[in-house]
Amino acid sequence: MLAFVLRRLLQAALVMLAVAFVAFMLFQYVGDPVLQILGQDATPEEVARVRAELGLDRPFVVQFTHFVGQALRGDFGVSLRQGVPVAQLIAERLPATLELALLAAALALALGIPMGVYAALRRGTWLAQLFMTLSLLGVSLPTFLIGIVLILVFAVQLGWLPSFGRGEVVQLGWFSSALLAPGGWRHLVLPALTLAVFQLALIMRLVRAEMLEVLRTDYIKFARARGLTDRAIHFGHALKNTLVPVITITGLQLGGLIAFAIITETVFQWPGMGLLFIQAVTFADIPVMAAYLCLIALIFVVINLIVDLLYFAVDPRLRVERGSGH
Amino acid sequence: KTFKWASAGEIPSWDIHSQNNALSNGIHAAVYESLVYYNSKTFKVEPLLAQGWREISPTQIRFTLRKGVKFHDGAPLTADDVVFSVQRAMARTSNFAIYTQGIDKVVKVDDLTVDILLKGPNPVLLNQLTELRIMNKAWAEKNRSVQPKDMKSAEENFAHRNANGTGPFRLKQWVPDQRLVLERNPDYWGKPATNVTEIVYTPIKADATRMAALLSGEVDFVLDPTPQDLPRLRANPNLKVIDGVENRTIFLGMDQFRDELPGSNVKGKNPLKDLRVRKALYQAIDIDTLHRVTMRGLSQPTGALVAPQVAGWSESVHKRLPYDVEAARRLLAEAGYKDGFEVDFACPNNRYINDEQICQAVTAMWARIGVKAKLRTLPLTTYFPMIQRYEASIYMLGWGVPTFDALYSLQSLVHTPGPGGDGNYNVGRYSNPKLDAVIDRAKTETDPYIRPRLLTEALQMHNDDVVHIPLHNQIIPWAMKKNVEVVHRADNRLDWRLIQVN
Amino acid sequence: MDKLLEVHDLVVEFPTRRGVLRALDGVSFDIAPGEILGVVGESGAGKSLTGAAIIGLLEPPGRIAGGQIRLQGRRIDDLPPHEMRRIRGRRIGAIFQDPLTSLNPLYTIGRQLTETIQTHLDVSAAEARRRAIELLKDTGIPAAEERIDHYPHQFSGGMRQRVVIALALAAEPQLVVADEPTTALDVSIQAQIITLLKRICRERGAAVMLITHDMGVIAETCDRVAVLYAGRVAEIGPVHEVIHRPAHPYTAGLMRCIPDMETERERLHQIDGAMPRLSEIPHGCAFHPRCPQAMLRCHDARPPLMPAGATRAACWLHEPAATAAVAETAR
Amino acid sequence: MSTPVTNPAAIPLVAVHDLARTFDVSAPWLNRVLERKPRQLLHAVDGVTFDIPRGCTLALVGESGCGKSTVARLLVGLYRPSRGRVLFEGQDVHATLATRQGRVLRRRVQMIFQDPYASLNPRWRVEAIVAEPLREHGLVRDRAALRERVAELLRAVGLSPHDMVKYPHQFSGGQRQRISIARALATQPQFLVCDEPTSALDVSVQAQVLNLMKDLQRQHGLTYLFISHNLAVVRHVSDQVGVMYLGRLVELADKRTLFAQPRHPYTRMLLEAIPKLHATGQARTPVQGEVPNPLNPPGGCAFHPRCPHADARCQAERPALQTIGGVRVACHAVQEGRI
Amino acid sequence: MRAAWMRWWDSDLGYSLRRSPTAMLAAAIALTCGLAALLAPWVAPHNPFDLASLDLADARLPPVWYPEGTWRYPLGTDDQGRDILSALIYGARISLFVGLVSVALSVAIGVALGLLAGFVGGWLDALLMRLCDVMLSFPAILIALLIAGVGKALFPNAHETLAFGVLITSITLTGWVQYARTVRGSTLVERQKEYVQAARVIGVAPWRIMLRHVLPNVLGPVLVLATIHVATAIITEATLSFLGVGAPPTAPSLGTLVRIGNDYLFSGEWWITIFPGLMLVLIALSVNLLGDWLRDALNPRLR
Ligand code: HEM
Ligand SMILES: Nc1ncnc2c1ncn2[C@@H]1O[C@H](COP(=O)(O)OP(=O)(O)OP(=O)(O)O)[C@@H](O)[C@H]1O
Ligand SMILES: Nc1ncnc2c1ncn2[C@@H]1O[C@H](COP(=O)(O)OP(=O)(O)OP(=O)(O)O)[C@@H](O)[C@H]1O
Ligand SMILES: [Mg+2]
Ligand SMILES: [Mg+2]
Repeated sequence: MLAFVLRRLLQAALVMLAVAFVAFMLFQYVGDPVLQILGQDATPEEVARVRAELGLDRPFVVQFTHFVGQALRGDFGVSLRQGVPVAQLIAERLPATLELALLAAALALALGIPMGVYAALRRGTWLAQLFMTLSLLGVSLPTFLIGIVLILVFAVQLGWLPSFGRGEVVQLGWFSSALLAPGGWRHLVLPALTLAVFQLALIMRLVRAEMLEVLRTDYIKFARARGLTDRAIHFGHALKNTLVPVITITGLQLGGLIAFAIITETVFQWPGMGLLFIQAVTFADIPVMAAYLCLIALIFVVINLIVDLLYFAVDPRLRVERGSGH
Repeated sequence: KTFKWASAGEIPSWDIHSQNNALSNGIHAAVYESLVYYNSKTFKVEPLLAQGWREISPTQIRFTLRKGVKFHDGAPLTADDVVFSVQRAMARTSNFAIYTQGIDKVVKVDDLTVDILLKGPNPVLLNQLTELRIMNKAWAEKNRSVQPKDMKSAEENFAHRNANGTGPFRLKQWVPDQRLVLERNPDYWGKPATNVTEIVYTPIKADATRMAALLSGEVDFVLDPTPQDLPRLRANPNLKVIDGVENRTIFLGMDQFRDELPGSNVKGKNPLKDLRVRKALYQAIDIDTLHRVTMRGLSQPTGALVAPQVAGWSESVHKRLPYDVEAARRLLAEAGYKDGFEVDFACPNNRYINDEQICQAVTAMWARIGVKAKLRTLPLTTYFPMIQRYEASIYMLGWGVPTFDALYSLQSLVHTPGPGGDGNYNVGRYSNPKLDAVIDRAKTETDPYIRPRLLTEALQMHNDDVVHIPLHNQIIPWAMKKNVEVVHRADNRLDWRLIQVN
Repeated sequence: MDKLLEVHDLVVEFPTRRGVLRALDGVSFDIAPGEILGVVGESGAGKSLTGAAIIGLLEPPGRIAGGQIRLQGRRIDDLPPHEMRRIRGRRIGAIFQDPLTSLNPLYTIGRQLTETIQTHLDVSAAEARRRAIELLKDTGIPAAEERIDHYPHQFSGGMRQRVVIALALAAEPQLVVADEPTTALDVSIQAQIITLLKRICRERGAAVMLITHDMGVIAETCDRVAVLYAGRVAEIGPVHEVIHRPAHPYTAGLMRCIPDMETERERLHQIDGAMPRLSEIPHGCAFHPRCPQAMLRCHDARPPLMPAGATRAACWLHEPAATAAVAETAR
Repeated sequence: MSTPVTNPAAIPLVAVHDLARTFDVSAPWLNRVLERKPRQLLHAVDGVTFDIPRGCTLALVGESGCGKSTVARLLVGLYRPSRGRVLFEGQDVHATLATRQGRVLRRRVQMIFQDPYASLNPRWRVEAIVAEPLREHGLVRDRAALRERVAELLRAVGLSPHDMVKYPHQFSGGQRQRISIARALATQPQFLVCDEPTSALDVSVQAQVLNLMKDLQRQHGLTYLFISHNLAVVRHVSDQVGVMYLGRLVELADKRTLFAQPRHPYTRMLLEAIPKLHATGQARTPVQGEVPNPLNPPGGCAFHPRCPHADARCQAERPALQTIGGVRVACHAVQEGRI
Repeated sequence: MRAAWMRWWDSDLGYSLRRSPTAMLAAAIALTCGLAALLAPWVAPHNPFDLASLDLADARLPPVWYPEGTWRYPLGTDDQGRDILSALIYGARISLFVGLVSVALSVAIGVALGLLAGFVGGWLDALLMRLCDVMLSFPAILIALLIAGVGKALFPNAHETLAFGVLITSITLTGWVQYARTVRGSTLVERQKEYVQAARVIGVAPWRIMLRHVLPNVLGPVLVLATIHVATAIITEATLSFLGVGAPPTAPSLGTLVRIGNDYLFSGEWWITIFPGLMLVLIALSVNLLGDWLRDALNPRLR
């Protein structure tokens, strides 16, 4: 177990290094921060001076090593747009994205799994067909379109929900929550829904397919032969076996949620990391972009690790070492 | 009354001397005031913190400060604050150097009098001073904010997130990308007409969402509504749209330096160096349709490089060459390009109103005379550096004139590139010594009679040579609820003293 | 009524694209309490389907298209699902071929056992666990108290098969349907399992329907044996009779195919040809194309099960009208 | 083996000498280091020696997991041996396979796999399956000739040439097994390794397959290594029988001798466990005790925990395979004459 | 050709297609869109990419059933005076091209690497799977932004073709991973199967075993994944266009049309928004439905 975690951490470090490298490539290619800083009237001397101040005149390798060294200490430099340490910016924005992504994930799981189970068990009923059709729409529609249509319907036409922003927040230590603030949920509904739709559809289809597969296995047949109740068979035996692949995909998708949040956050002016990132892109705010990439990679790595540990919790076959148990 | 408004951008800092950003300059003006300011209706410079001024010599101007003005923390405004603030704007980490270029130093005469000493005669000093806002010296010293915030360093001064000005509003809360709240300053020295007690600003980047926020009533005012939605907004009984000509001219520039254009099928020569070709391109543009369809009327077609508010503008330079496809074809044929030619064409896609659509439409119009423009559109972050590397053959640019003086444009756009900001955006690298000479004379000419003539002459020479192909002055629409009364300003900023919410 | 299970004229069909396939066609047999009935026949003859039909677990699109199944005189083939569920496990237990895939890998065997017990019997959790341990001991699993909390993958193949048996017996059913319970195992484990099965039947008085390819196992274990061919019962009777005096030519052929330990032959006897596919079962007796004794009649009419000595066989040779003389030539 | 080679017919076609194969089943390196576990080696086959004369059949029997399939795979070169050699007509098989001669050898040694369905590619037509070895070895190049040869092979195994266009799933188990035999015969091999070729079949189909194999042996002088756990089948097909236990050969004898007079206690127990057809209702005696863990085999004679005759020597010392009364057997008790 | 078609129509797959009305409908839609896109120059009433033919005066005309509508532009025109119907057909051509090519590339790369990893195993396997991990950390959007940046820096002048290059490369770079993983998993299973060992015993070279034996048997799930991926690739392309890393503005793809249309959602000129969106959803939906059907049809247990 310990060895497993250690091995994963080692791999994670490699993955992170690769990501850092790519992140660092950003410095080279995405826009020129110097012109952004100095504005249009800069003289060549000024440009050279700022270039030197930012360390952009040094060789690539030196810059990269410096970057990794700083990044390891959590120092990603200063946002060129806001003049604030990037780490601080990210810390401010992380809660908003996390809250949104977690809520969307919860929504996707809480609705997706039962809908998938239903669609598998009641294959052919009209409700199951409806679920399947809706899920197809969910995977076919681009996120931004869904978001804007939701705004159009619920904010503009019906006026039920706000169309942008996060509203008031409640501070809980470093974390800030809109959900706990009075009326805060109203701000969360539309973005979370938009973000969840794709995942929901995916999870639902996945659960259905897996469930159908599991329902055909011998142990389910044998469980039936033992006369167990349908409840016990479907939710005790089948669902748990279904969960193993669902956990993998969901884990990866949660990371995807955070990445997808870029679009949702832009559409809803949700003050999270995605918005930060996209604004950094329009400003060529390279330190922010680099930090964002590294953070996303870190989140992926952590989620992968958690997924693997969850595997251990769910599937006893993985718990024993190979070779023993004969 | 609370006034809630939105636009796409966000201000980078509350430090008034850190970033010269149009949006933040406009917002800062609610909290910090400058010595003089434009009158929102006439666009004449009028006194603000300075009660008056007088020219002691061409290079020494004496300003008398208004009495009884208090900063938000209660400290009175003194000459020390003015000296401190102007010097602060001249600091190395400040981005306001363009507004202090001509200033040699600032000297306190007495508690309510300062002298500004110039390096040479400066016809646009007052215009520059409109953007130099005044900060309290003692407050800045107490709160480690003597130097403007350096955006490249993590070091954060107090003034980055806090404000202490003399303006009609005080900073209450600023959460970047979320909300900016200003509240009424009860101790304001003036008697502003506004009935607003609180101003809430939210940046909303996505166009559709911003419009949705207005339509759903979540904001009262949108600074930058999307042009295609205007007919709808105008038709909405709860909303209204007001617009006015912005002091910004959109034009196309052409590479007139290279001997052969990269990406063109014409080898060995540069067709854009040929005046006939430039004229042909000009005359092939159906500006009226562009105005009517693409801009939906939100433009003022022009043949000049500057907007009407700008000194040097005249009816004659405003007149365009006529739209005439036949003439264009003929000119091309005369120049030896009967079948047209291929040329590279670059445009920004998120900078000017409808920039991408304009370029597409122009591409289509040129296609009719056989000029095959290969259009590429880039976001402004990559576009501006790209054209400054002289990589575009034909490019789009919009030039605003904060000083309301045509020299600003002529020097940057037409003068042969050189030191001191000459031709810094002449990215077609046009060079005409005669024109340069006229521009150079205008730099020091302060005579209110001769100066405009010089500028007009330069603009006319520019037109005669078709250095650029002017398109139009942008008309900026503002959208708001019916019950909101504001004054539209050509610099696209709100005058906080005049907002009414009924 | 002294019969535990009666299957009468069972028909199982698969509707497919190219028409309806009849996989079982008029299968009839019965099992008495405490009896072990062996079921043999060529691969695809319908052995597993018969078992599945009895426990009501035919996989769709398969369906019972005719006939009756009675358990202690009560029809069970038309019961609604929830009632059938109560019979499964409680009154009819089932054992499938593959011990590895029959157990849910995610739960301890203890949990699977107590779950089954508690579904059918009204006992406390502690009592259920006690019984589970008992069952494991009964099936010969050493250190049952400890191993009850292990997961299926921690057991060897033979032990897993024993766990499956324990599960089938958990609610003390009166009938056990065992579908090839030893095919995957080697002789020594096979012997253990068969011994176990027999002992448990003897001790608990349960009846067993044992499906297998292995004639040795049949001979050793069963009281009676049914021979299936192409979805029909070819012959049914006491095991000794069927093995030593088969009445149906197919059975006879089958018995002669077995390589035996005593005599030595250069060539094994074989039945030429292959069983017809379901879509092209010939008219009349399904075996007639391969039958050395086929008569004209076999082409036209399908023989019913007829008494033939101590057994009953579906063969016109044993039609009462047909004389012993004909039967004599068959020998 | 030890007799000097004088006449070519006396050379056994296949000679296996001290063949061993271990599998490394250790945990990954980091786990081993952290948990201080040693490397774990599984001795699947551990020093097996036998010959098969031309035209003869050697059967291997033994419990599941005792290494029968591993021996088979070693013989056809699917695994490389950890120790020992396999000689085919005096040539080292694994050395030859590495050289240009390897293709010729491939042609001469073929294998029939246990599962008739799994060993046929489900997406190929029978024609392609049977023709593959012919094409691979360039034996027949012409399309029509290839077809003709495939038809001939199918006829040889009792299938119709019309079956060529069908897919494997359209055949019965016995027919599938015939297809794989036809494929194995395509290159006209001299040596055929058969790994439980009939265990999935019912008796009538089994009889068909076994008869076919015998016919081929008679007609073409094939040599077989035959693996099965059905002793009745073994008795029918084989000339010699080797009994394996935990990777080792414990007894190797002529078929008649072995069945009439088993020497090794394990062989005896195995024969006891055979269900007897003609003694209906009679219980048999299963082999006692649990199957040992191959990763951690008992010391000394691996069978001693289950052996009724085991003594102190059996626990300590591993018996070698010795010829006693014409039978090769590895048992202290037999060698000492205790049984 | 005809015979092959008839044979297919009569096969189990063809039969199950005939049996499923949704699949038939989806196939019909997909076929129509595909053919229209393929034959765009002959099918479309106008050539929307021919700039000289555009008339700005015709911009934003409504569909034909409105009083101002004309049969010249059955579905109306967009802000440049482009015929929406023609733009849709040409846009679908680009979108389908990008979708199909990038999926084909993803499949090719993913299947090749997955096969290699599964078949060769060892360090190659470990290396390739770690590579998958790295790729998984980058959403397609980020990759696209990166490649666009790098590409523009490297080839500042190759813009039109570059846009497609960026799209295809970035979708491919993020897409191959799923195929590699699936194929590797199946290969590990197939490799153990006896027919592979049988081929070895016959003496078939390893790479031929890989291609001729293993590949056809692992292709099933790949096929299903790929049909779904086509739809997601088109959507990804649309999303990338939304972020401004898409097709050039003078030759808009379906995604670009949707993005442009996005600006007209509130303006009343709904046809600029709705038709491209509808077309996108229709294509995605039909391809997805086909994928769904194929998954069920290829599963013998469901047949
Ligand atoms: C002298 C010619 C000018 C040039 C070459 C120029 C260039 C630029 C550039 C490259 C940007 C993008 C950087 C940024 O977003 O901050 C920008 C932004 C902007 N400029 Fe200028 N500018 C000029 C004059 C003006 C004038 C005269 C005004 C106002 C009257 C103005 C108003 C703005 C505004 C509102 C923005 C957007 C600010 C934001 O989004 O943060 N510009 N300009
Ligand atoms: N889902 C199905 N669709 C069509 N035919 C089926 C289906 N399931 C089973 N069959 C057919 O039913 C017949 C009987 O199958 P069954 O499984 O009962 O055979 P069996 O006697 O158990 O054979 P084996 O000894 O191989 O297990 C076979 O011919 C088989 O092809
Ligand atoms: N590739 C492998 N890696 C690790 N262990 C293996 C491998 N192949 C076989 N083994 C092990 O080697 C031992 C012998 O296996 P083998 O397949 O030869 O047995 P067998 O006698 O053929 O058994 P069966 O009768 O079940 O087929 C077993 O314990 C098995 O787990
Ligand atoms: Mg069966
Ligand atoms: Mg084996």
